[in-house]
Amino acid sequence: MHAVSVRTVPKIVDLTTAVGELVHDGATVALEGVDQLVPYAAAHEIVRLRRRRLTLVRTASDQLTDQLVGAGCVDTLVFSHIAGPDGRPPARFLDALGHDWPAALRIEEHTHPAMAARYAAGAARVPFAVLRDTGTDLPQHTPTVATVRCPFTGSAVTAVAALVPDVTVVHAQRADRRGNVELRGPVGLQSDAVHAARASIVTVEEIVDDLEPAPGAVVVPGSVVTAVVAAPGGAAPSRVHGFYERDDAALQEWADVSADRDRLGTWLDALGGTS
Amino acid sequence: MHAVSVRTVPKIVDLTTAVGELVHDGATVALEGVDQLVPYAAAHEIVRLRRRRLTLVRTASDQLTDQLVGAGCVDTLVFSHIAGPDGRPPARFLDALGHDWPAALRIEEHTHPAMAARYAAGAARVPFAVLRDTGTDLPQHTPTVATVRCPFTGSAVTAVAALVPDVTVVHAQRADRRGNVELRGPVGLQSDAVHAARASIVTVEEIVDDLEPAPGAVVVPGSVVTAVVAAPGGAAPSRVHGFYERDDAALQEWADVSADRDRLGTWLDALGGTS
Amino acid sequence: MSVPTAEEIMTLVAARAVRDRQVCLVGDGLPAAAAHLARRLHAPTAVVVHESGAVDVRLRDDDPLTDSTVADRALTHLALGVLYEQWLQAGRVDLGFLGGAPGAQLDRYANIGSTVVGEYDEPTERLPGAGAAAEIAAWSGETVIVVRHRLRGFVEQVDFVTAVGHGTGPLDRGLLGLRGRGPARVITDLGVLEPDPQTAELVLTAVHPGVDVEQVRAETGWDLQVAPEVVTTPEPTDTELAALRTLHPAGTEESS
Amino acid sequence: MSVPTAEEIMTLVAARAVRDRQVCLVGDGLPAAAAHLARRLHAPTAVVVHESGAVDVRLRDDDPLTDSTVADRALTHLALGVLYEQWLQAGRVDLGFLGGAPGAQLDRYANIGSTVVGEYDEPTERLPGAGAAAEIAAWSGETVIVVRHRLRGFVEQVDFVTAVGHGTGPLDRGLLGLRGRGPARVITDLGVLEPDPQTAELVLTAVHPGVDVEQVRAETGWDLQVAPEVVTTPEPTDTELAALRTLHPAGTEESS
Repeated sequence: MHAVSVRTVPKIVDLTTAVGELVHDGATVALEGVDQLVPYAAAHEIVRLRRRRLTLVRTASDQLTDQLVGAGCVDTLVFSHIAGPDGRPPARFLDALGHDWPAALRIEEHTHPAMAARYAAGAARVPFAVLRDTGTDLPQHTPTVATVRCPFTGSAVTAVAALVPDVTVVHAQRADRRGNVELRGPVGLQSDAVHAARASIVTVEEIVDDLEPAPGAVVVPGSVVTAVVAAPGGAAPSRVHGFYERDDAALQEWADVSADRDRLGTWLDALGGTS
Repeated sequence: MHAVSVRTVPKIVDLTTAVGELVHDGATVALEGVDQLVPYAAAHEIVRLRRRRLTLVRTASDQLTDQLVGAGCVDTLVFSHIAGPDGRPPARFLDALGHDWPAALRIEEHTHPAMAARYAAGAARVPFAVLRDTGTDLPQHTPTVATVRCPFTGSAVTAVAALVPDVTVVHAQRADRRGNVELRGPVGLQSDAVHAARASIVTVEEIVDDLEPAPGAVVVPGSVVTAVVAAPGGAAPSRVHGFYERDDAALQEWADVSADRDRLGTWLDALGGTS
Repeated sequence: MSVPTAEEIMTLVAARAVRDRQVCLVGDGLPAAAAHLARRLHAPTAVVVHESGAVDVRLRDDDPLTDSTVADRALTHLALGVLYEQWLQAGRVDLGFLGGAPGAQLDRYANIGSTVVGEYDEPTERLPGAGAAAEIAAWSGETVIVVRHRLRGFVEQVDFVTAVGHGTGPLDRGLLGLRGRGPARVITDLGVLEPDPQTAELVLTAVHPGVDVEQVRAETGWDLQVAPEVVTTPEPTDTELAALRTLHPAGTEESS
Repeated sequence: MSVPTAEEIMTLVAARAVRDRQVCLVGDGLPAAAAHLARRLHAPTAVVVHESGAVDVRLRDDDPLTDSTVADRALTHLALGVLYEQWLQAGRVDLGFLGGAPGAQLDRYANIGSTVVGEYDEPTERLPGAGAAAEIAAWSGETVIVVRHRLRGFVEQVDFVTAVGHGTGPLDRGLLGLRGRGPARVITDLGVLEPDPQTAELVLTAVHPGVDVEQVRAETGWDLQVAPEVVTTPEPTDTELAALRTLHPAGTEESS
């Protein structure tokens, strides 16, 4: 385990600079956010910058995963659930997994609680975390799960390997000028995923002089944030609590694009053309 | 490890009922709260009810520990620091440890982070937690610390045994009538200590119809709280953020009482007489 | 009141499984609707915890069930690590709901396969995966499974055990170190199945209005046991339907 | 401006160790005063984290340093488990302060014994114990130790290693798997000691105004090495003292 290696002062930069400097070919990149605060703008910048051979970590995988896989950015996906708007695994993921298109996709599959524990261990810079065995068949197929004995009770428990992304990317409602970030509404694994990573990018709806956190809000201090990017609408078409609702029509349109290799190509061309 | 065994509906009771029903002779009792929110009223009720042979868990031990030890309630103390107002271990603790007065005292000593990890493991109902070895000599003397190997990296890490108190007692600013609790200001290990325990008692400054938590407040849901007790001033002479400040004169007076076995006896008689 | 849909029947029957004071863990869609419906009908003190981490969500009488209302009416939001470890794994959830992902398998001992059909490395169908289902199944006091009843999904034995129900018989949960009673009932669009107390095998105990037992057998991939007295699910009352439709004012939402 | 007390001198010298942008972890008393003083004087962007979990405490210009102001001016409060694991153990603290508990031992390699004097099971003196000192010493980028300089406490080798400084020499931290530079300086009421870059042994590098080297030797229980050029600590300026006294308006607080 390495200590945290990136200790630059948080800085406010544009999206191309943040992704360009911090997301490298071959890197392990976590993009987190479930249902709300899905960091789509950052993901699309990764596509535009044509990053390749990424290990993508996305616990609750969805159309963001599907787009990055379909664009050929990903060679390994670490996840615990993957579904599009119809509840089924989306088409680009299935095409990569089943037909190596546009490239072969390896998967490393866990449960949500195992992923949470892996981030927590990574954030604490210990090599593994301990869970109770549920009897699921997953450990037979996932090398980052093992059994250890408790040195006190002798009982067998499940160990999962720590997860330390090279960079974690999340979206939030707002940041202040010093890089402190506030997330409102249901927040998934974002805080642990940011703390676990060697570097982090936070895209936000707005940058303010001073945060005035709401009750129950999660505040991520600026000293664990590498780069802050003003990206209003950066989680659309997902939801941002207090800003906008989920756009089901847009998500369905993406599902239609995903269903067809050619339509995806057109969509990617259009996306790339904006850079 | 047992699953949580007490699942009674949180109820609002008086202090004598709560302590009387939930703190038994021989039990493992955690009383947490550092600097502020120290649950003195509950501790004094334990003294009044003459509970004996307790394993007292108090991470940052202080005069509360000293009083329970001096009153003869405790046979084992689990802690990671102990100091009175002068920064030294208080007199009743030293008398019990060094001279078996009023009874012999066993100690189980950790560091603050190890205690935090032990509560977290207890709260998760796993048998141990993992930390990095700091090189301190403590593990040579504390049987609830051991070394385990990471099954993924082969590296040695420190394991600490889970801590599951029979009951955890904390003080908070307020609760609602359903037993939901809000803590404001710096909060130590209270939430994990409550979740780790088989039962919990929360004394509060006030009971309100509905909580309106402040930004940054910690909310403990009623379903993990066994008993709520209205005890205004229940943390005095320690501090309660938003209610009252620390009373240094009273703490010094207690230190003077603690210095002398006879004065302690008088103090205990006076305390007992109020029940 | 218009005729209830199959989804509405399933939601109402699921709601009846929720009892007062229970801590219920629900995912979005049907389970969330069932739990909040129960709070409006017969279990006002049920504590609804969403998989998003929203704890003790108390919708007001006219609130629809949306992401916004759930977030706004929550007592607090737990970090997911706390939800998974200190609530679910620690045994603080009394009642957990498990949904059938589209294409998922369920077997005669109520084990769930929502990872793959076929071999893991060469699946005939790739499914969404575990999410938190393995832990909900393992650590809840009891679980209720809500799933569409189709021959393809109701199999003798799941190809991949994503979440353990009753394993291969009544002793398995104990041997595996799991907590609670396991699946207490399986609610489908055709009826209700419950484990036999002796064998832990699922037995058909109720059919919904207009469904007959043979229809259920025909959609079940094993020799389905049928209770001596199969009851017919009571028709939803107008009160129940009205309450449900207040939660979904735009009409019934498809979910699974 | 009245003559500075020994406590004030120690605080001011400790404050000079704080640099801009550093994440500083401080306990109550002198370390907290030093860090907040540094923010007022020369390190306005230092991020002060209190052992209570209060993160990025930015006192306003006239705020005294009290429990209330620290709580109210914090950006947020971390759960202690997060502070210990995700900040301290993870290596996010650049500068950690270690105080000498009353009666604590410090040895020639800046190891700290604050658990017992003598044998653990039969101590000649029982001390307060570790708190978070072992972890602050192990995982901070560097540490500053602030302690009164008395013969009793400055020993050849601590009886009990509560917190590792430089172990028994310059390679030990690496061999033990510890992070950072370890103790960068020891600030006492007599002067300042720093580890020799070759041997890691503490060397006297400065004396406070009015203190001579022999006085320091007399209070040190080993053959104290002295730097070729021992500097004399600059007298506190009026600006420094005024800033410090704004933090403690009722006069200097005793702390350790």
